[in-house]
Amino acid sequence: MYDAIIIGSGPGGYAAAIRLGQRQKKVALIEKDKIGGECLNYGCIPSKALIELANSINYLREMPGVSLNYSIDMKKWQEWKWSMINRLTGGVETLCKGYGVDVIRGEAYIVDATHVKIGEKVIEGKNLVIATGSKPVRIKGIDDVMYNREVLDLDHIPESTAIIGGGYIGVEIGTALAKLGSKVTIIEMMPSILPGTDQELVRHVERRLSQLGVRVMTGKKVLNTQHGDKIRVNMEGGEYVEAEKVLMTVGRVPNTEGFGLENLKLEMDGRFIKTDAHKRTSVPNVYAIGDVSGQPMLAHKAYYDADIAADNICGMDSVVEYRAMPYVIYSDPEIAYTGSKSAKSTRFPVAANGRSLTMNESIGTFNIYYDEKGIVTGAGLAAPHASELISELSLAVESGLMAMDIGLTIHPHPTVSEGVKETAEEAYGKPLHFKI
Amino acid sequence: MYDAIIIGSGPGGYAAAIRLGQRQKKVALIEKDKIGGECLNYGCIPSKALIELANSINYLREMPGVSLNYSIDMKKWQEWKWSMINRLTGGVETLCKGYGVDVIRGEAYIVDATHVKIGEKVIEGKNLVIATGSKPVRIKGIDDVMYNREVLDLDHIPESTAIIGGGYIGVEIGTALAKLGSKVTIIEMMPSILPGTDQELVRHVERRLSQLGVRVMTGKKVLNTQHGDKIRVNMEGGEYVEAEKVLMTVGRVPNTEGFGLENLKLEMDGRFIKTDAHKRTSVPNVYAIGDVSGQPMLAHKAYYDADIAADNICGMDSVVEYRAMPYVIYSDPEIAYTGSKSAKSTRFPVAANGRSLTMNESIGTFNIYYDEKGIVTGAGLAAPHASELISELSLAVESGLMAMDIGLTIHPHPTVSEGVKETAEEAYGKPLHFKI
Amino acid sequence: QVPLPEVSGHVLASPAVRRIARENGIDLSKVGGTGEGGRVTLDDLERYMKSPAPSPAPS
Ligand SMILES: Cc1cc2nc3c(=O)[nH]c(=O)nc-3n(C[C@H](O)[C@H](O)[C@H](O)COP(=O)(O)OP(=O)(O)OC[C@H]3O[C@@H](n4cnc5c(N)ncnc54)[C@H](O)[C@@H]3O)c2cc1C
Ligand SMILES: Cc1cc2nc3c(=O)[nH]c(=O)nc-3n(C[C@H](O)[C@H](O)[C@H](O)COP(=O)(O)OP(=O)(O)OC[C@H]3O[C@@H](n4cnc5c(N)ncnc54)[C@H](O)[C@@H]3O)c2cc1C
Repeated sequence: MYDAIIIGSGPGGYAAAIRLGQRQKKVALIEKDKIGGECLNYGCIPSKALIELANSINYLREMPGVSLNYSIDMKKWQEWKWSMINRLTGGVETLCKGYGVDVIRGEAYIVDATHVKIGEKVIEGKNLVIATGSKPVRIKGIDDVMYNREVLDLDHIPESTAIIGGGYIGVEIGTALAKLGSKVTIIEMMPSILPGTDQELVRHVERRLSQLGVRVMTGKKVLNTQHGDKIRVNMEGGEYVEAEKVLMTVGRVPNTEGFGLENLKLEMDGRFIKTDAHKRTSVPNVYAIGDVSGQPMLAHKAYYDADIAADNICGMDSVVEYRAMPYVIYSDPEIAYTGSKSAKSTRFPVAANGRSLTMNESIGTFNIYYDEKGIVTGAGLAAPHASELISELSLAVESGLMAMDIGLTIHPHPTVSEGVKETAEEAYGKPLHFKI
Repeated sequence: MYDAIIIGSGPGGYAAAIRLGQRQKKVALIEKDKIGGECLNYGCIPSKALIELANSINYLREMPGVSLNYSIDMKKWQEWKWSMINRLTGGVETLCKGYGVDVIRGEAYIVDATHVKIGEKVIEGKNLVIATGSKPVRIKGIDDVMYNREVLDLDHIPESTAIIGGGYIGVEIGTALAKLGSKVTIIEMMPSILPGTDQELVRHVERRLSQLGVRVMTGKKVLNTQHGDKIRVNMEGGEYVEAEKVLMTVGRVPNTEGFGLENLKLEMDGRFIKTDAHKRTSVPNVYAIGDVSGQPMLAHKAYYDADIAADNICGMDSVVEYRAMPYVIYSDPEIAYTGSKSAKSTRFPVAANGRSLTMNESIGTFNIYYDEKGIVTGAGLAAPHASELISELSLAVESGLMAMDIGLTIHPHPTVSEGVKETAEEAYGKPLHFKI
Repeated sequence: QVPLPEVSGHVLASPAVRRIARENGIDLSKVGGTGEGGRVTLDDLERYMKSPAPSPAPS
């Protein structure tokens, strides 16, 4: 009898397993594919490795004085990538085992709230944690396309790539492929790429995409694909794009079918499993965490969910209660935002930040939101290293700090973080390096 | 009659000018060389541009699958560098003028506390701010060497470089030159490079330097140099090193001579001008800020001094009062530390941070110091992007936050900042990705 | 993706203070904050836990 059975070993599942193992709970972690889930194997980790490679190449190509001749043996690079991933996922598995977790390979099938079958074997648990993640949306008629797994496993850089869907995954990978020499077209149905993200931040990315020669087509609905010499992507209205490879990234849907979930008769929330603030489903002792349990479908949200579920399984009354959920997009420039908007805001341009200029970067903005008392409620950045900078702002939001707390803290020179400081200064005074 | 005369337009001087101008004070800013001082023209900014270039080259050279053939026309690169610097310094000058500052070119000579001569012209001011910065230590007999200006203006990468002095400037530039293909030897008199920096952090840099083929000689006193085919650096005990170029970076001394400073009969503090917590010297209405006024000789400390002096000149009673002075070294990995050590500390290895692995980086550590109540007092990082990460920790120290505040704040995945979060977690619980 | 939502009112306190209060069954809105903007600090919470201010409604 396990204290908890966890289905799926992505960021949600493996984190829950480790957190429970750390508190001496007896846990079974079931995975049908690779430990680490979508994120470590086919998502966050490999995409950032590819982006890092592309950024270096492109930085050197754009740098005056540098003559660059390079070739990339993508097969060899993929070997490196997988060895890097295996180091990570191997580490996760070792950690799980170190905390006494039984890692079971195989497809889980839910019999009832306390029984799960893996092949012929049935195991029993007091609690059940569903962490089955998500998969890409597929559309009939749009065939011969790559999804995130295939594009991240490419054995060569396609001469041309059409990307259906200009969400963060499409933009991240599209930018990287363009920097690596592919002729990229991004096709988005909405009026703008990165729908849902502040247009004030997105426009910097649009500008950069156009510099990089990426063709962005917005407000275009894709009807189907046709396989010829190249692949042809047909849009409503008769327009089409031809490309060697087509990547489909129009969204992700939770994995809720084919593993007996229906036997639990859980309440749903659209396609997601409905959970309360404790990450409990409508059935006692059944939890759902990560992508399967609702937006935002992000790895650090899965980690957070895992902490909450593990606490509750251990008898602690923990609830989802954050004031700052960070979003990061590894576009060029990187976009990161956190917290919430407010009546007041300040702005500082990346072009006025010395450290950015030393990187040959000058596109982007720092925005901080604060209330009448000067307390920081959120921030939005489009800047080099925005992904790393956003946590100072999340900490400020979570802790109820004032913009002045950030502005009076000495930030080292020369760093991009000085841009954050100067943006904060504008909330109560004037920044040093920018005059409105 | 000016409200203030400022001598020197480095980070100290120009920031004081802008801060005073922002409050409608009438200011004269005198500069004999280039606006922006040592930092923007010959220090922080160009060194970081060179390091960025070197890092990209080296990352690609070390990346499996990538075949790299490149050449760098350093003359063209220097043109880019200077255009980038001119954009920054031009921006600073425009800002100064926008705030009504008179920017005066020429060498200032102090007549008395209220009168300064530039050539034949004498100007009068109610307050005098000395921001003359510092210059490299020179030693008789050690000739034919480059200092920071010359090395940052190189028109080619030397086949071999000997660096006398393993402080942060020597290590930063030595690492960059090595990555750009020079055979580098660093000679340090003390038992270790980066004297004064926590050895716990330094050892990661030593390890990386050795991977990069940099020869590090410690405990060696240099006697003199001899010019032959190459330059020969002779050490005590008969040892010597030969190299195409020699860089001398054994420290910096404040600029206190040759401009009439003696006429003020200021109290000194060793070679520095002595100042109180208001950045006032021993003579009324005379302030000293930046490198000339004491350690640490860092640009962000000069900015901070400028704020304090400007406040006091404007009649506000501001004093030097920080809990977290950040130090950043752009070594490989970057080192950054802030605040102070404490009885308790936690540690997390860079090798357990996913984002670092995607960059092909795994050397380094995150350390956080905290007191019995769990309040963060300081941190030391040797990690990718440590320079950008340290500000979250400075903010925590300045604001009296607990390690738990950092640990409970959601940090986005995948980022190096997750390493900071996990280090904090160890102060009250357990990190997710590391088991001691 | 979800855009930045508009902000709503809540007790200002750092995550650790919120967590410690919750673990001890303390309603933070009853603890007077002495920090900037009425922020409840760790000291405020500890003081309250030692001698809860006379509050009208016992929980
Ligand atoms: C290309 C790409 C890039 C991304 N980049 C980022 C990023 O930079 N930052 C970020 O925060 N997020 C990113 N994401 C999203 C992130 O990957 C997900 O939010 C995260 O993986 C969700 O974790 P999870 O644990 O809920 O599910 P998953 O990681 O999807 O893991 C679910 C696991 O469950 C297993 N499973 C499913 N059903 C069963 C069953 N019946 N039996 C056994 N095992 C089962 C699956 O095999 C899988 O391993 C990215 C996603 C993609 C596709
Ligand atoms: C290679 C190198 C790298 C560095 N990297 C960093 C870093 O990454 N981060 C960091 O924080 N610090 C760094 N520093 C240190 C930083 O440059 C100094 O701390 C900073 O420049 C100090 O600013 P300042 O205003 O006191 O003086 P300075 O920048 O030295 O400026 C003084 C100015 O005064 C002028 N002047 C002097 N006398 C007169 C006179 N009589 N009349 C008119 N003008 C006069 C000079 O011409 C000069 O322009 C670096 C230094 C070097 C050399």
